[in-house]
Amino acid sequence: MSKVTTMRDAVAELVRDGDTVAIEGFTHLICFAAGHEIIRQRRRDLTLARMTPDVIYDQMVGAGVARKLIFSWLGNPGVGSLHAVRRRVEQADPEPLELEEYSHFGMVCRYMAAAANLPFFPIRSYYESDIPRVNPKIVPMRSPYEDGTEVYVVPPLRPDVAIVHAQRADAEGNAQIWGLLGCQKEAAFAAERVIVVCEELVEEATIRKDPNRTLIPGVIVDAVVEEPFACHPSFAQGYYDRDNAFYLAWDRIARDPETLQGWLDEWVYGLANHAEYVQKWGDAHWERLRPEPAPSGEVDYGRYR
Amino acid sequence: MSKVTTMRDAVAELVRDGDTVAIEGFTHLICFAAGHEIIRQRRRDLTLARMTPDVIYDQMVGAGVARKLIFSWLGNPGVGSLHAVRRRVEQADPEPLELEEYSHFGMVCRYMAAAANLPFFPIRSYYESDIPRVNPKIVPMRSPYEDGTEVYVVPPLRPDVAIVHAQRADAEGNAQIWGLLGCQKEAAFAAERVIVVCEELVEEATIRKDPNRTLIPGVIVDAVVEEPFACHPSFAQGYYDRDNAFYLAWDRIARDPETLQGWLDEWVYGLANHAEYVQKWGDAHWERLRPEPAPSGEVDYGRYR
Amino acid sequence: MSAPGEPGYSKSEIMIAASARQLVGVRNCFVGVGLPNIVCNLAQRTVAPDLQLVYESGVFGARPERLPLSIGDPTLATGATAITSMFELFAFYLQAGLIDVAFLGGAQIDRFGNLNTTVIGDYARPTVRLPGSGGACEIAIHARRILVIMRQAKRSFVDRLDFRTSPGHSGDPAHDAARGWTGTGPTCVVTDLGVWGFDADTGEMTLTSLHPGVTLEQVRENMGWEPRVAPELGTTEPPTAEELRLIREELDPGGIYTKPGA
Amino acid sequence: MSAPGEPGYSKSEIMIAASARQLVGVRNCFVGVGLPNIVCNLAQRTVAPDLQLVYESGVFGARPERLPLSIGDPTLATGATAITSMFELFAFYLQAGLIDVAFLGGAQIDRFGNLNTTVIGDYARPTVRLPGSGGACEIAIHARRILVIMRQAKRSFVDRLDFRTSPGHSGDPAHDAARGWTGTGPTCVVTDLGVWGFDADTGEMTLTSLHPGVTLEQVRENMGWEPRVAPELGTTEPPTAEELRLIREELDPGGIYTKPGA
Repeated sequence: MSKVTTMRDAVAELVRDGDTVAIEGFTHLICFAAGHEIIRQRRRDLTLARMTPDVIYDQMVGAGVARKLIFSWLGNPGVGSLHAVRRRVEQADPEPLELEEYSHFGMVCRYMAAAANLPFFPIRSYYESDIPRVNPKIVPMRSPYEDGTEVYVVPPLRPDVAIVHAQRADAEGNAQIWGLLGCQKEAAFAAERVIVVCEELVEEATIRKDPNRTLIPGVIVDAVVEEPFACHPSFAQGYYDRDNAFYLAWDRIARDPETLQGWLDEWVYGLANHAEYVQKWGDAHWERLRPEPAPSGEVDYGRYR
Repeated sequence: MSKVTTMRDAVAELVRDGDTVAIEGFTHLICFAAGHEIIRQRRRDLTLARMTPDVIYDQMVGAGVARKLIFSWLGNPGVGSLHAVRRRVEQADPEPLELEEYSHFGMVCRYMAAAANLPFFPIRSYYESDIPRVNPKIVPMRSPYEDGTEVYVVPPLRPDVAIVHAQRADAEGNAQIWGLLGCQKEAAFAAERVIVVCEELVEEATIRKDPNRTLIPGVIVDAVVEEPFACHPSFAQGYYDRDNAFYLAWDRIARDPETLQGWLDEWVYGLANHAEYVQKWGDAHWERLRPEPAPSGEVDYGRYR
Repeated sequence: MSAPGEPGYSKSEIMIAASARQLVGVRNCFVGVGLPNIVCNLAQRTVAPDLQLVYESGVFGARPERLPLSIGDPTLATGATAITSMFELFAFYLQAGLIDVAFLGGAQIDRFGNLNTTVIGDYARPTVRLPGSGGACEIAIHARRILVIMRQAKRSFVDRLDFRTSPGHSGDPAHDAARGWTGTGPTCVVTDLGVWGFDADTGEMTLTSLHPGVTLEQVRENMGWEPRVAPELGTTEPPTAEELRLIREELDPGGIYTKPGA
Repeated sequence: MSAPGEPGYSKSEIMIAASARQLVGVRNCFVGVGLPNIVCNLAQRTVAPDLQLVYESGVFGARPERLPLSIGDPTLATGATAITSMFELFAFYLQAGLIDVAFLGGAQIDRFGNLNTTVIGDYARPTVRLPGSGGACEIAIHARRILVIMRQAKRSFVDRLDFRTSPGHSGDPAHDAARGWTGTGPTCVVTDLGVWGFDADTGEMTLTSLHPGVTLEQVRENMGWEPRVAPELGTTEPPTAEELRLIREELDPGGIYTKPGA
């Protein structure tokens, strides 16, 4: 059954005001195009979950779609701060932003608990840290065995929607990812609804040739969107590089609320969809970001009949 | 640093009397050659851990190397019983065999707990089952959150030695596996010492071409043994098929203790190593088990410089 | 293949056909080896064309090119849509409630669908040591529906299990509902004599149809408690010619699981 | 590149060189972005040829062909020996005690090596909202040794943290030993002024060497407590010509992290 749709329809149908939304991807495969479409459709009161609220969440927070972040590291990686987020947290400008924070492992384990339908997940972290003091969801627990080891537990995080980007997927949503895996799989299995965005929509036969490469199975996927360069300025391993210049530029853009709004007007509200965004950057831009080839080599599954 | 050695030396150095040994592999990649070498070196008092004690553990139990099994499913898959195991359990013939049993998910989670250095691992299973009644290591626990959901927890299982078979590995022990993954990764990370056996020893460059394929990293590996057809009568995806005729034949062999001892004399004690075993079966046998090719196709990681 | 007066199909074949029809419209199914495997493959070719086969070995969306001889047969891996570690299969698929239907069986079943695959006799000194749970205990708890395929006999349809490996109904539907499990437990038992459902008010196994030529007396003779019988006891639809053709020519051409007496 | 009378290397460069020498013989290291990344790459080319670079992003045995601009740079993935999910990296590698050395830093550090990367000011109404823990909290607990690279200033070397994100020593070595963590906590702090160890009896940061040209007075002026100084205070070995060449020509040719003032 084909689940192929457009980003506009996927967001319109699956992302609702007030939802908890996770656009995951650890540096790699961050689906900016989905964030832009959520901004464009002017969703409100979202709780945005992500290990590393990145420039995309700064853009979404700046655009006013979010009331809360659930996260473990808040920054513009390799550059500095997320200024729109900081304005709301430090000065309630233009309004407060609720924060619920964990460590990286705590965030991963919250997704893990939800993905595995567990009421809690134990981790050895948070000892002698102030984090549990400011986040009462992180609770100490003792091992019931003789050692009595103390762990902390975190509760399941079940986003209403997870949006994960893959290099390739078939029409049913079987998605294959290589390079950094982040917590895409855990976030997708944790969520009520899943949108898979991909660089290339491929035949089911391509997926079936290498089933061990499938990170996300179609059975949990609600919509499939083919959207090349959807991760820019983040990257897709083997397809395009991280656009570091944009990460640096964002630092300047986001420092001033008016500049930020001007950027949103020009690059999000002023464009109908991601295809126009790709066109606006121009072919030469994408050409510069394209890596040389580095093929994986093949393995043989063997045909048994 | 090369860790390449022979099966004889790997077993001699890393498997000790009284050890808990896990030869894992769910139907796929069961390293029979390692089990045979342990029999040949006449180890004693081993605790054998495995989700599915298969013909290899029946052979090892029949040969008298084991005093205990930790497991979740005890049988000759698709055929029937493990007769040597049953004789010891049902009739203490020639001596008792201690059993410690779980469900599949419980076994996997015991490895998982050890691999992740957790004092326990929670699962939703065992409710209203008699299994926890006969295994006091399976303990009920309540979620500390409002829902108060009851789970059971299992303790870490940390084998002294895990023996995992891979299709290919480099000299440092970086091992790549495709097809059924079983709980090889969890068992390897759980163990104190790890022996990687592989169909093919490959250059590090082959591994580095497809890092997402690496299931077991060299950092946890103590010895690497290149041993083609080491899984026979189990199989190696893409290399050879399961030898179902042998699984059927084992049912007959194992029913009678003398026939079983005769088989061990002829196929284990009477041979110096696995190469002789391969030779004894003969080329035509291996040719019959070889599948037609079914290549995975390649992906592109991209060269970024 | 059949003597005069015999029905033209084996006991295994009618069990397979009756079971396959339970899968109408099902999205995915946890497949066991043997009969359940043939059942699922038959359903995929008849009443459930979109049925995805999920194997406990970690294979999702398998497309086997031959009859798998075990749930870990290499033919299941080649050409599947996804292969996962056992941890992920049990945690993310089964425990998370993604599995619609699973097949279980056992050496003993009681009137509430509880199953024993562990021991006959005392646990510490068993008369017969059986395989144990495998994944059955958690499958019984998490799969949305459980189908059971078992031959009937006094020693297997028992008033009291020697060991409860996998939980079924408790006999108290209010208790069952309060358990909060993702699964609803056993919904159908297909035997060599008939087809059983479970009574909504008591959770008790209830005979809904007899296979052609089977009498209620034969059913009673082959079980350890007085059976509950549906008010409108029917006759099981025999395997169609097409179902028999698929079983004999495509799914089990060697008759490993389906030849008379198998 | 340097004016007369200046040392011929930047503050970043001596920090990098001094830190890299801490990695003699180390097997693997959890690498951060920026200076720690250059430190590890320098060590790999000098004192620790077998050093495996492990990135929090899930990359094991990376062989970057260019200076990674983040811990998730695609150049880290291509040609690595293994890539794992974040769950596995944190659970199987870090929490399991497989990581020998990790680098941490922060906006504030106290005399026992506790670190703050969360807020300046009150948590609920911060003056400055910092990134938060990332993996630092668990890294501090599990990596066998923690190295800290930070510039010294009164506002960052503080008597009392505004928020303890990542635990260091407690000030009571008996307590620390009883915690049963796989990690032993911070063992070295490299600043722009000198190199610090930690006193075995008290767990307190102790100045072991001053960088060439730096005075103890400057150190005192740039921290918020009275420093403990090793009885035999040494002078940090300046970067060698070869170290400077590697940094400037191979590891950070654009001077992004190492140019004077960076």
